Amino acid sequence: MGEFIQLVVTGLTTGAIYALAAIGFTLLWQTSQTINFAQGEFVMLPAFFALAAMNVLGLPFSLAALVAIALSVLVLGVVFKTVVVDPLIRQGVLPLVISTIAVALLLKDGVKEVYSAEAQPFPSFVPDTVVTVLGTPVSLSQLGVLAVALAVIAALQGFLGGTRTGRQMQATAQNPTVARILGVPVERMVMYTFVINATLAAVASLLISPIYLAKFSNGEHLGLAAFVAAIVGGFNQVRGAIAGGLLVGVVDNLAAAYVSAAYRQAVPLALLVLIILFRPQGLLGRREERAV
Amino acid sequence: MKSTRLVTALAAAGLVAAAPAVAQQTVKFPNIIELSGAGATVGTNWRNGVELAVSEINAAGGILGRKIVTEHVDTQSNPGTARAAIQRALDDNPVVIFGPIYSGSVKATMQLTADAGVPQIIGGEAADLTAQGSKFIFRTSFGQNVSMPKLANYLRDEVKAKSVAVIYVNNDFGKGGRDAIMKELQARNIKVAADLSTESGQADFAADVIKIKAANADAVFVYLNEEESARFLREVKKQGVSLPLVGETTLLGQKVIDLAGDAANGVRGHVGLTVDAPVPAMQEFGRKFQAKYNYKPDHNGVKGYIAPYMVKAAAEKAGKLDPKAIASALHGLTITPDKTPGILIEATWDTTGEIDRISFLAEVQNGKQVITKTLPKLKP
Amino acid sequence: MKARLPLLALALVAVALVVAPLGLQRYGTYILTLWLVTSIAAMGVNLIVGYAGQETLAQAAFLGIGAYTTALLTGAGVPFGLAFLASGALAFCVGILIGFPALRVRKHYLAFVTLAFTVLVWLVIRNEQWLTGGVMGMNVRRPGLGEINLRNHQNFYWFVLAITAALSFALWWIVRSPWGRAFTALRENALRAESLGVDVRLYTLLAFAIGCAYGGFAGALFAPLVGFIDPAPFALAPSLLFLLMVVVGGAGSFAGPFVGAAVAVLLPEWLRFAQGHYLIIYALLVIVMMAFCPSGIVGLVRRLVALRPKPSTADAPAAPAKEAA
Amino acid sequence: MASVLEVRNLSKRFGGITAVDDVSFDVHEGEILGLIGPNGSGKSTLFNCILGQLAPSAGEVRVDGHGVTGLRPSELNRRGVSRTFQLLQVFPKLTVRENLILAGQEHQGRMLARLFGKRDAGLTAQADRMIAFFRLSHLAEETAGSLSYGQQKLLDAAMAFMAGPRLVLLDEPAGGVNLTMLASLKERLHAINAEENATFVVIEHNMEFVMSLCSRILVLAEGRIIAEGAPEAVRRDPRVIEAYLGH
Repeated sequence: MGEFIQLVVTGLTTGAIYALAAIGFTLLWQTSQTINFAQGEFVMLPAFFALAAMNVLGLPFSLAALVAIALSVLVLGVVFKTVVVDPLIRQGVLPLVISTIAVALLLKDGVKEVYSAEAQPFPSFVPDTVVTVLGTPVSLSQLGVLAVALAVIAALQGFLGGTRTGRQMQATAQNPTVARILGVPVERMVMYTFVINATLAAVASLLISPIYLAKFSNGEHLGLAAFVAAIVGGFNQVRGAIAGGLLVGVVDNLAAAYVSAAYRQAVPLALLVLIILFRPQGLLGRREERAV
Repeated sequence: MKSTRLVTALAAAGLVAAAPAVAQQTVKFPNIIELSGAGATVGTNWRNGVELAVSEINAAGGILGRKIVTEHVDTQSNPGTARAAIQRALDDNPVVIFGPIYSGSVKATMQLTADAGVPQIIGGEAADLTAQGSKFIFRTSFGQNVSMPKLANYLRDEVKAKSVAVIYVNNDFGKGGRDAIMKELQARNIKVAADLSTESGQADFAADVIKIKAANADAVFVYLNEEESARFLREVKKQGVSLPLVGETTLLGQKVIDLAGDAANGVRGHVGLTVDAPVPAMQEFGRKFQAKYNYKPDHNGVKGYIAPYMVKAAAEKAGKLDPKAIASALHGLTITPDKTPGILIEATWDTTGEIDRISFLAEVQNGKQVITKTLPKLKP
Repeated sequence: MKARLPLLALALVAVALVVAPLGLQRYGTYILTLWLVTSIAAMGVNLIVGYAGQETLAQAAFLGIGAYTTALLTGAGVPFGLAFLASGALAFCVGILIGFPALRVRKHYLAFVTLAFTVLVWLVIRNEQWLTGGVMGMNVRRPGLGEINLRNHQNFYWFVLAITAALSFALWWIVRSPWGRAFTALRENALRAESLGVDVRLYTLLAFAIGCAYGGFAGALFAPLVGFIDPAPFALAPSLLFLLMVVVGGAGSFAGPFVGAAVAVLLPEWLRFAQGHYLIIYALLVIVMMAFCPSGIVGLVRRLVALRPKPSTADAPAAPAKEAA
Repeated sequence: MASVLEVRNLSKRFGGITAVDDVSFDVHEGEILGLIGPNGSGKSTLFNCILGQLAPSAGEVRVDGHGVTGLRPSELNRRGVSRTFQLLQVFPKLTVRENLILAGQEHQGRMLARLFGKRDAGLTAQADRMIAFFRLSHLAEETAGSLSYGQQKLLDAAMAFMAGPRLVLLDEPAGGVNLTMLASLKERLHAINAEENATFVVIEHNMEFVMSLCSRILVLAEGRIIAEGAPEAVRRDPRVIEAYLGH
């Protein structure tokens, strides 16, 4: 039983990070019909911004983390939207999908060529101290990751539900045309979602890199996890993405322990296929009725 | 009269050999290795080792008067790409081919070099590579068929483990090692308490460590690639596991120590090659490598370094730079550091291309690999 | 004149392809053969993406299904011809099986399902060592063809060339048939097509399954070409590259997959100096191309040709179904 | 007079909103029925329910006496019900002739015959007849996307009539079409009704167009039929005037 609880807790920790990536994924989809295949790379990159800031500029980690978030907002938010998404939005979804796949390739190989092909150690906010809670050893860093991720999610939920801008963003996400008629500055709201996505990705990056080590290929796994989390939870709901992220994290851990380590990756994907077959709107998603 | 004859002879030689004469100043060694993908660390070490040795050999006049030119080709850690690259290299009728290091890539390519009759000096350690009857495969390090028995002895005699949890990476390297160690553990009546497969490139080892804790073994045998080893060790520390962690060469390598930090302390096991070995030539190599590339080489750096020296010794024994002659010269050859200093440690190749030399038991203490014991050659 | 010019060009290309290996060594021929095999798989992607307007992220998985089917069958003594057909047929059936549920629901769900499928196939190939050799891979022997020795690289090239020609003709036949018209219709406007009696679900499924079968056929040739197969070339990343190469070449045009495969297979050979930067350049190219010329290189060339003053504009923005490059 | 289409107690609800509320009516062979009503009165939803594009919440649809409720649009089309769309719906990259051939091809032969069999089977001739009938012959080789808006509307209508349907549902055929083109469209629709005894239902906002085209008119408001009758009678019906002015 102790083993089970521990598996669930560690699953929630990684799941919370998946959720950060998955939320951004659904936000982009809702506001701009962007299926971002580079989402994993968006989580991979900010760690290297931080590393560069530390190693090249000689900044301390806390400052470097801020630099990483700022650069992410600029590059993965503003630049990504204006340079990649905006020119393509009229061409339909497929060219945009292709383009984000190319962006993923670009970021991955860019980091590999410019920084390093090898994994880099990455500092952690909280030290790796082990404390014993109720007889189970728990690492402080793990609790720290969980706390930060949940705090960021709570802050985001508070922002979306509790502020005027947040509600305008939600209106934009639900129906841009109606939002525009109601006087919501839709363009600005769309830009905000890209900025929020970049920020969430940067936070996820800073949280996950001490565990994963910073490496150019980290995005492959993270992207897949965020993708599965978003669809399983419900493509059109932020809380769906949160639930999906936590669920995927826990399911992945339990699968590794109790199903088969060799097929652990298969379990979340099987979940994805089942959801598509039997509940295409996702666990918490709203049903969308459309002609054909 | 005498001088005319000399002139005619020179002219004749010139006529026959004028064009190839320029080419004969150099000899090309294609080096087909893992420079990107999962094997990037491994391949980069090997490449730097090769480059260092080649620059030394060239500075000393080359092999049989010919300077070496190396061409590094990336296999992307992919056997199919490796096969194509070797095919391409063979089109130029090379004297020898270096690489690949990943056993899967070696397996995919060894038939090609065997058909072409070109010696292939590999970094692969899978047990069965030398058992396929190729006369042109030569190892630079122990195969798992040699290292795993040594490691199993270590587990039995030094760690005194009655049961062992095995965690391995599910690729050609890890799977081969896992199969080899299983056989050896069984032969020594050591119980396998857990047998955990992990992904190549796996980032999250939380579930695996939890399972290991639950397995209640006396020791853990860790057979993962560098980065995965580091992630695993960090997770072990995070979860407060205090079992003996035992590994083979990779786990005690510098890259793992760099990446895992504190978490690597206390890790121990068998090491085939290391620059921390109590052998002056080896330590000297480590210093030269560090000076040139600014990091400490791992065993793959050593493997790459000795490869050109193997060819040099064999070619000098054969008296010519000819692929078949080099291959047959290497069979049964013992290369000693006093004649060929670049070989670093005396080594012998048998007729299957298997290597024999001394090896070491080691432990990581305070972020450094420390040799605790030297194991003799199998056939001294 | 109008009809004769493409025919003449086609004949020239055919002759060039037939004589190409005469000047090449083993490796050059290998790369050329790899290009043909890649083109076959890319033709399948083009049918799915370019003609029928669906998204597939699974072509490498179908390549794998074909490769392992052929490797296992020929290994068990089945003649290559039979193994080849079985590879395509199996890929077709699997395509139906995964396409059917995916196409019941919304459009992008085919992309999601194929993505999951690719990873699952890769896992099976890797883990079921008793069948596939797992991560250790398996060696594949080249088939014999009566008197002809296909171990010879040139003979094998011509063999693959003949199959490529046959498969190209088959695809050309399909896209010019009423099926092809229906595929184009459901890409352009599925709602309208459905209201005109076009069974959108059935046609989409057929386009997808035929495209998958091309992946299977390509795999059947890939295995004996490389001579060794392991899970790596059938993972998710190569599947994504298949999608990219078709779009770069020109989705929805007949020549597109050949051009795209050339960019993906031949160009890296010529750009060896660029080595690691190749993929970066490629990715940038794709992003720029999507923004300014979503019809790919073929579309770009056609646009450049159309810029030349011409007496007739009849065939300028030709419909895909009319093209026969 | 035989009924081509029978709609019985059809309802469609979206969440809490009832878009179509217990609607029943018949369409008789050879008639041109107009369907009018203010914006949001449920006309298009009704069309989509009849045509299988939306699943009705309740009720039944019969064509020539056979129940077709729940059939998909393509199946319904192959049973002789075709339609046009409110917003322009042609295949812009296909030529005019190809658009028409496409509209006819699924109505003949089997699936495999469409791949392996004879390519034409009279389709081209039929397409050219439709092209000529809608006076588009000079544009037969042009891509549909290069036509003017009005010409595309004609093509859209031609496609709906291509396979000799039992019933055609036209959704705002006059919308956005200029006056000359409108006259020509009306004239052609009358002609096809007279010559082929074609039956159709027209949704239209252009009152003049609908009044002069149709023989009978249904008025829909808030999802219900509030009036039915000959054009002149409907025009004077106070309930109709109230429904239009009251909103």
